[in-house]
Amino acid sequence: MGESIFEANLILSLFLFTVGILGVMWKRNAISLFMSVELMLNAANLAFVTFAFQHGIIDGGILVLFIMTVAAAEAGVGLAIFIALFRVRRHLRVDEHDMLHG
Amino acid sequence: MALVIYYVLFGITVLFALGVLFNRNTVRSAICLVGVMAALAVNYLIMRQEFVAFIQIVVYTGAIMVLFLFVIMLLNLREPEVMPWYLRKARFWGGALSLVFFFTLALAVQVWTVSGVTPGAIENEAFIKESGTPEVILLSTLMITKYVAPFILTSILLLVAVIGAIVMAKRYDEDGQEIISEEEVS
Amino acid sequence: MNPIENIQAYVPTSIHFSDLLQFAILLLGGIACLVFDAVSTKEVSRKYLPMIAAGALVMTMASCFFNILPPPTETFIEGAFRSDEFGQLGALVILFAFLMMTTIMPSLVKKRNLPAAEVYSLTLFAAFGAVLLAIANELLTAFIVLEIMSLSLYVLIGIDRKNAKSTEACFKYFILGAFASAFLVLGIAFLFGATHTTFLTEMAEVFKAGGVVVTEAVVENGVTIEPAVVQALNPMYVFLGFGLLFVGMCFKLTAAPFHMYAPDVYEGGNTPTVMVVATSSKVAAFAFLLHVLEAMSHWPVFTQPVIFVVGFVAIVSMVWGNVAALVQVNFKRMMAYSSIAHTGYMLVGAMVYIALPNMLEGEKLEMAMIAVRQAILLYLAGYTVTSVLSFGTASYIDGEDHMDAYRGLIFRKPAAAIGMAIAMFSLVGIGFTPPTIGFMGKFYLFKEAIQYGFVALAVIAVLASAVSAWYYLSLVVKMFMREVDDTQAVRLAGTRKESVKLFSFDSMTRIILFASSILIFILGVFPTMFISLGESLVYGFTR
Amino acid sequence: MDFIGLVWLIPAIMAIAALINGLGCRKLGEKAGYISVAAMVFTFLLSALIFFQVRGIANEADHAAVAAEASRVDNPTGNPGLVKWNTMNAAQQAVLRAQYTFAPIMDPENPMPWETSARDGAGGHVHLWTWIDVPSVFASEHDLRVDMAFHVDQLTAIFLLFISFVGSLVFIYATGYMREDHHGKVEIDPGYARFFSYLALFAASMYILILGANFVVMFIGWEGVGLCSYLLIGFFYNKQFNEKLSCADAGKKAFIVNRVGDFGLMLGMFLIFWGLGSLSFQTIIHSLTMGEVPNGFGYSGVFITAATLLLFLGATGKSAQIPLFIWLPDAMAGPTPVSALIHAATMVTAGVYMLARLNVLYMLSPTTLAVVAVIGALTAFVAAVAGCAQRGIKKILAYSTVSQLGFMFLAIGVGSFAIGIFHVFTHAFFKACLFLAAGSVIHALHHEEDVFKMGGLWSKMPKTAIAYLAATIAIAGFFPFAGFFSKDEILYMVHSAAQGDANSLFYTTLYALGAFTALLTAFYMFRSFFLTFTGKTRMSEEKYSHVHESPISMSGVLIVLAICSLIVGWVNIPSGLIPLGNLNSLFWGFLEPITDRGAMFIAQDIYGYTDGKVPYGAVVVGEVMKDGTIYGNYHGPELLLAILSMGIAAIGLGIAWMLYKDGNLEKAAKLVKSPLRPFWNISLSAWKWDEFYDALFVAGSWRASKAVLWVDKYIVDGIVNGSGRVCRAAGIRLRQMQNGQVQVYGLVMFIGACLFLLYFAFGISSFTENTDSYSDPASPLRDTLTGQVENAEQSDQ
Repeated sequence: MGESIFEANLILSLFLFTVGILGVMWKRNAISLFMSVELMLNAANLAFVTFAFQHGIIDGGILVLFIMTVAAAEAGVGLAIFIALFRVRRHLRVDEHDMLHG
Repeated sequence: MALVIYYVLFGITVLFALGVLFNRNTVRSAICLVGVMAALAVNYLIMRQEFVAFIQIVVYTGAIMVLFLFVIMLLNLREPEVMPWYLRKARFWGGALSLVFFFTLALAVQVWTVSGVTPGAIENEAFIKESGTPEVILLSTLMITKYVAPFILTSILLLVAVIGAIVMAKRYDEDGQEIISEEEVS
Repeated sequence: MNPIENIQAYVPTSIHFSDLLQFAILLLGGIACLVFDAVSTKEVSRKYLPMIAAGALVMTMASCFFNILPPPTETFIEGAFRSDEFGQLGALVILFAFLMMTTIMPSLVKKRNLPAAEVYSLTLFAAFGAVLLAIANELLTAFIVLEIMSLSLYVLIGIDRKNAKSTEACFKYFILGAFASAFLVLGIAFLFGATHTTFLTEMAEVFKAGGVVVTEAVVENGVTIEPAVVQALNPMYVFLGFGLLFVGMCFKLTAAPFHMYAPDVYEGGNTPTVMVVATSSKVAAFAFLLHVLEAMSHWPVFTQPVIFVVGFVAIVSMVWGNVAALVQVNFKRMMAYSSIAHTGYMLVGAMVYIALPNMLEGEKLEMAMIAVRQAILLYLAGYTVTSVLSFGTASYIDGEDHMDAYRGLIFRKPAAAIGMAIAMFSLVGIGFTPPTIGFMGKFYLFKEAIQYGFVALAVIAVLASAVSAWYYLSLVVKMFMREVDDTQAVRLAGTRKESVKLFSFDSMTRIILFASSILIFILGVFPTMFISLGESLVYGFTR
Repeated sequence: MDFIGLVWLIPAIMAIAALINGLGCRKLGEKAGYISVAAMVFTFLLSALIFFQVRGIANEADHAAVAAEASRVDNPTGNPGLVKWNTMNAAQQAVLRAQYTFAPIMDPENPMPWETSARDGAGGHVHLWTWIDVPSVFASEHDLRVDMAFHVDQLTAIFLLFISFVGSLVFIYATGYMREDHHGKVEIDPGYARFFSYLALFAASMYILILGANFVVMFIGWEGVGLCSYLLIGFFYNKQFNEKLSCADAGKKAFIVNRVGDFGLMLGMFLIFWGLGSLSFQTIIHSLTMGEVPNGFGYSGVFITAATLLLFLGATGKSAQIPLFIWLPDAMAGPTPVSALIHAATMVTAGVYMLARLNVLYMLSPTTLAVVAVIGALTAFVAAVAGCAQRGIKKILAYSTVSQLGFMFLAIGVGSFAIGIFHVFTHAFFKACLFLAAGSVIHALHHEEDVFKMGGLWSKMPKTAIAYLAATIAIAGFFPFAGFFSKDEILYMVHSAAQGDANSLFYTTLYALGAFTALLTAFYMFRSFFLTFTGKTRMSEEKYSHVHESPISMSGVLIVLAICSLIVGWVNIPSGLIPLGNLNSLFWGFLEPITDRGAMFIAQDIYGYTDGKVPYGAVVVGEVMKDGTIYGNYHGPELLLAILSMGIAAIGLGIAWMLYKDGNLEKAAKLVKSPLRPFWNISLSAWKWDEFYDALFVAGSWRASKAVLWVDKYIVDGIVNGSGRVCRAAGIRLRQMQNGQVQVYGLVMFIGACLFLLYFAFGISSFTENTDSYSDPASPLRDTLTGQVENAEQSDQ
């Protein structure tokens, strides 16, 4: 069954990635937007694991672990930034944060 | 049988992903994301990456998403209702382009992918099964040998993240008073 | 070999952490800042933390001269790092901007009441990330150090949390940065899928062989069996992987059209951090991009399409940056677009770099690649020094970035005005500014482009920089040939009654600003000195 | 002591002075002037030492040549065409001297010693560092190597000497001029230090220009003087210069006009590098004289002509020749010391210097030389005519500068580079004197420049008047003042050139034009003198009573320069005029090894001309040389010509005397209404040259656009002023795109990513097909893989 899973998983990965991109463009709440970025990272993880599975190299697993750590670190900082933004502006609607432009 | 399970899982993942995208309620959207991550964990199990699947559950659903939900609840967020016209336009073009993007790349990957696992993979898999070495031992060995540099640097990354998160999230002044900026007042 | 045997047979060969000792100083300094802050009062830590930070940076810079890193032919820390020109000379350039940042920061920390310990420790961590990114030879390591640098810079951009603009800049930088790093990670995944490795050195072998190979030839019964291709390179994965990775890198390089965050972040962020974002992160990202390109350019299929893509990005960056800069009225926004344009010029060099393996062979190829790397590094060094000078001087004019705030600066702060004028002339870099590094950098870069047949691109670059003369020189004219116009400045400053106030710097900042303005000329008249310094540091010889 | 090795100190010290003054703008005040003067005087002293050292080397080289020839005669296997030194004629001696002065340079065994040693033996090549070093990867291309190197030889030594001398005097003068005297209270302008900073920077650039051993270093100086000129002309940037231009505009005009010339210069440089593979003057000259030149770079070659013409275009920009002379009269917007130093004595001579430096190159192209001669003569004439009716005293002097520069180019155009340089030399003194005297008058009259509102100043400011008179006599060319010797020699050279068969008419015309210009020169210069200093004053009584002599820092300088205007011509008295034996033609003899190398090369190598006396002025005329008979013994009627030109000048003086001696404008006005009116109009409007350019470039394009109606609207207009507008409009569009929406930014990023990824995805099959060395590894592998997988599955079952 390996072959079918492999192809399907790659396409699933691309799909999740695309949904993540769409989320970044469509979601209008900073946290939802950032969740979409997490989705994109998950898509990349899936691709890693799939490739590792296909080629029988376990390095993929390690890479995924590291990427998860990075995602966690990014999430921590990101949410802190959102809190700081919320404190200043009292909302997180991304389309209203357009003080800097031009 | 395994294939059937896999395709059901595939469908669930897609549905949850779309749920993340289309749910207006932020909390629901976050829960859909948890669903995606859990489904991916099962997917990893199918691909015999038990440890990674386990970590996926623990780190993503257990830690990151809880953090997300916590912040969402804390700030009491909702998707806004009205939308400016230019954003509508950007949304439309973004959506159209995404479709093109996804279908082209999926097709290209489909066409260019050499089906099937490599012979080495089958051999390796068999060998791992025979020797009975747990995957986690392999991973940890690799982690402190081949991938020692990322391993160490990750710790520094976490340190940076901790400092950064603290500095951004802690309250402004010693007296604990929030100050709204002059610019906003004006 | 099966994976278990593989791992069991794995003998760690090159884990000598002492190789990274010089950069660990930064780390220790960062932690020292935190510890010091914990045990001292606010005033004391505000006074001494900059010294600790600057001390760590200066020590690292000094240690860069002692040739600690292994030569470019060797990798170290299990192949995760490999140093070339960017390792020691580039680190100097990167750290120079950080040093400048630590010297300007104290006045800002005091004025805006910022948390000192975090500011300086994050500065040092960002420096650590940047210098390691410049020598990273493994994609995941690169990603992690990139994140170390980026997370620190995100926070530093928004460190002034009471300021709505600053926080918004931080938010935009963060969201788009995370978006770009997701592209980067997927790119790494696809490259991993194509080559079975994330180590660039091994990847280069795979590209040379056209697929994953058994690395050693086997001799059986006196017959040599050539290394066999067990998994051919899948071009789709490679191109997809490279494309996604390139998106991520272009974000860090502020190359158009991935630059959209830059003007907003530059405007909103505090000037010293913006200075670092504009220079150091760019140097580091360029170093890494060149590593990647070097590994991949061994694959003949790769060259033509990637030249096209990189050339496209270069042209778009040059045109977009320069044209958009024409209409800017905010100094920092203008500098953002100018930085985009300069990335465009440097990408011309990167493009030449890819094209080389198809044109030359053997030793000549090596020499040519070194020459192109040196040209890019020279340009980056020049850009860094010039930006340090211009942003540093801009810090004199506190909080008001409108270009009209610079009117008649010569009458108020002649030294600042002259420094800024030198920086602007250097940034123009063509025509009548020969003894500046801006000119020499462009000269070396475009010379490489013309030599290898990219004449059209060089012409576009020269035309684009001719356009740039307009906005750079208009600032000079504002400073030298217009009267101080306080009413105008007051109107622009809005609520601020006291019009445009001027910061007074401490002596360290003055010294560095003076040094950078001298450096602009020194690098301009002795570019060969810089290059031979790099050669003696990296290769251990001088021409 | 080796002073030549210290030559880098000269520009360095001026740059340091400029830096100190620039940085200490607000605090230094009056000290700024003293710093600059001290630096300049220091450079003068060093220049003098260098000059004497160079002269010593040249003398030694002469002796070495004598010794070498003596030994060579004893050896019959030597060059049989050469005879003993004492029996050789001047031309042969000069050839030898050139060879021995720069023996290492001419040594074919060691072709480029100046690039390897810091300083070669006889000449003065001071190599500081290698500036640009780009080795060529492809064998077919030249290595680009530019050294930061200075070259000191006779030509440089002369330039250093007079620039530093005149410069020192002007700096001293400027310390007095730039301070405003308000009722005994000295006020220091806030721009005082800035002014001296610019002046010092200018001096540094000028030194770099003349010292540079290659085109690039020279170009730095070239641009540097241009930039300083721009800054200094626009120094009073908020003042109005005339009804059309503000001072800042005048500066801009100079800058733009010079850009045109610089463009030509750069193209010429590229052409030379492309053809000869080097930018170093010595290497170029070496490879030309050694005959190692590619096609088109030989005698009368296409490329040599193109390159020399383009370089000459650069020279016309800097040295204010037709068609680019229009900036110089407007450059008088700057403070008067600036006019004296930059626009009379030094910067404008850069073009002459460059041509003299490259004389070998120019001698290879008779076409270019003819063009240079015509442009020179025409400029001299046109500017002299324009000078006749001007009212502004500085304007008159500006046109006279242009006119004298024309004379210099005329000299070069007939191949007598040394005489061109000699005129540069004398002109520097008397023109500086004139300008500074005018400045003294202007200063005393509180910025009144109109000569019609002056008169009768002799009694009020006698020192200034005497200085002005001395310089006027010099420029008009009366014996024994400096101008006589240089200008007369130029006319003599042109006359010599006219002795050929083929181009006799051409050169005779040039001679006539030159002679007539000399008449005009005498006329307009004495006119300005009479109008300013003699007769009855035309000022108000009150103003007239306030006029007083300038302070000693100014008038002292004037007296020194006046004496110089008298005596500096005596260094080059031709033997045809006054036979003085060894003292004849000192200047020319000194410069000969450098400036006449081209002529000697042409004479020897192109025409095989080895005996007889060659008036170098005539060598240029290739046709003349071919038959080789006429010129062997030509000695022009030098004395006769000198008397003739004196007579011409006297006519000019006489006319001016008649019309203006008593300060009465009536007579002149009557004359203007008479048949001379067209001439007067032409002169007054300076040939309407500015208007002509306006019409050509502004109105002309307008009319053309009207004629071609819609094409114009979209193309001509679009190109002329549209490109900038298009850029701005595009910028505004891009600015609107930057609307602050983070999601729009994300979209733009995504579009960018899509562009590459879709390009890769769609193009991938063509990439792999198009590469020869790549055969799709996927397809065979796919087969083997499927086979193996099938096998594996079978075995599973």
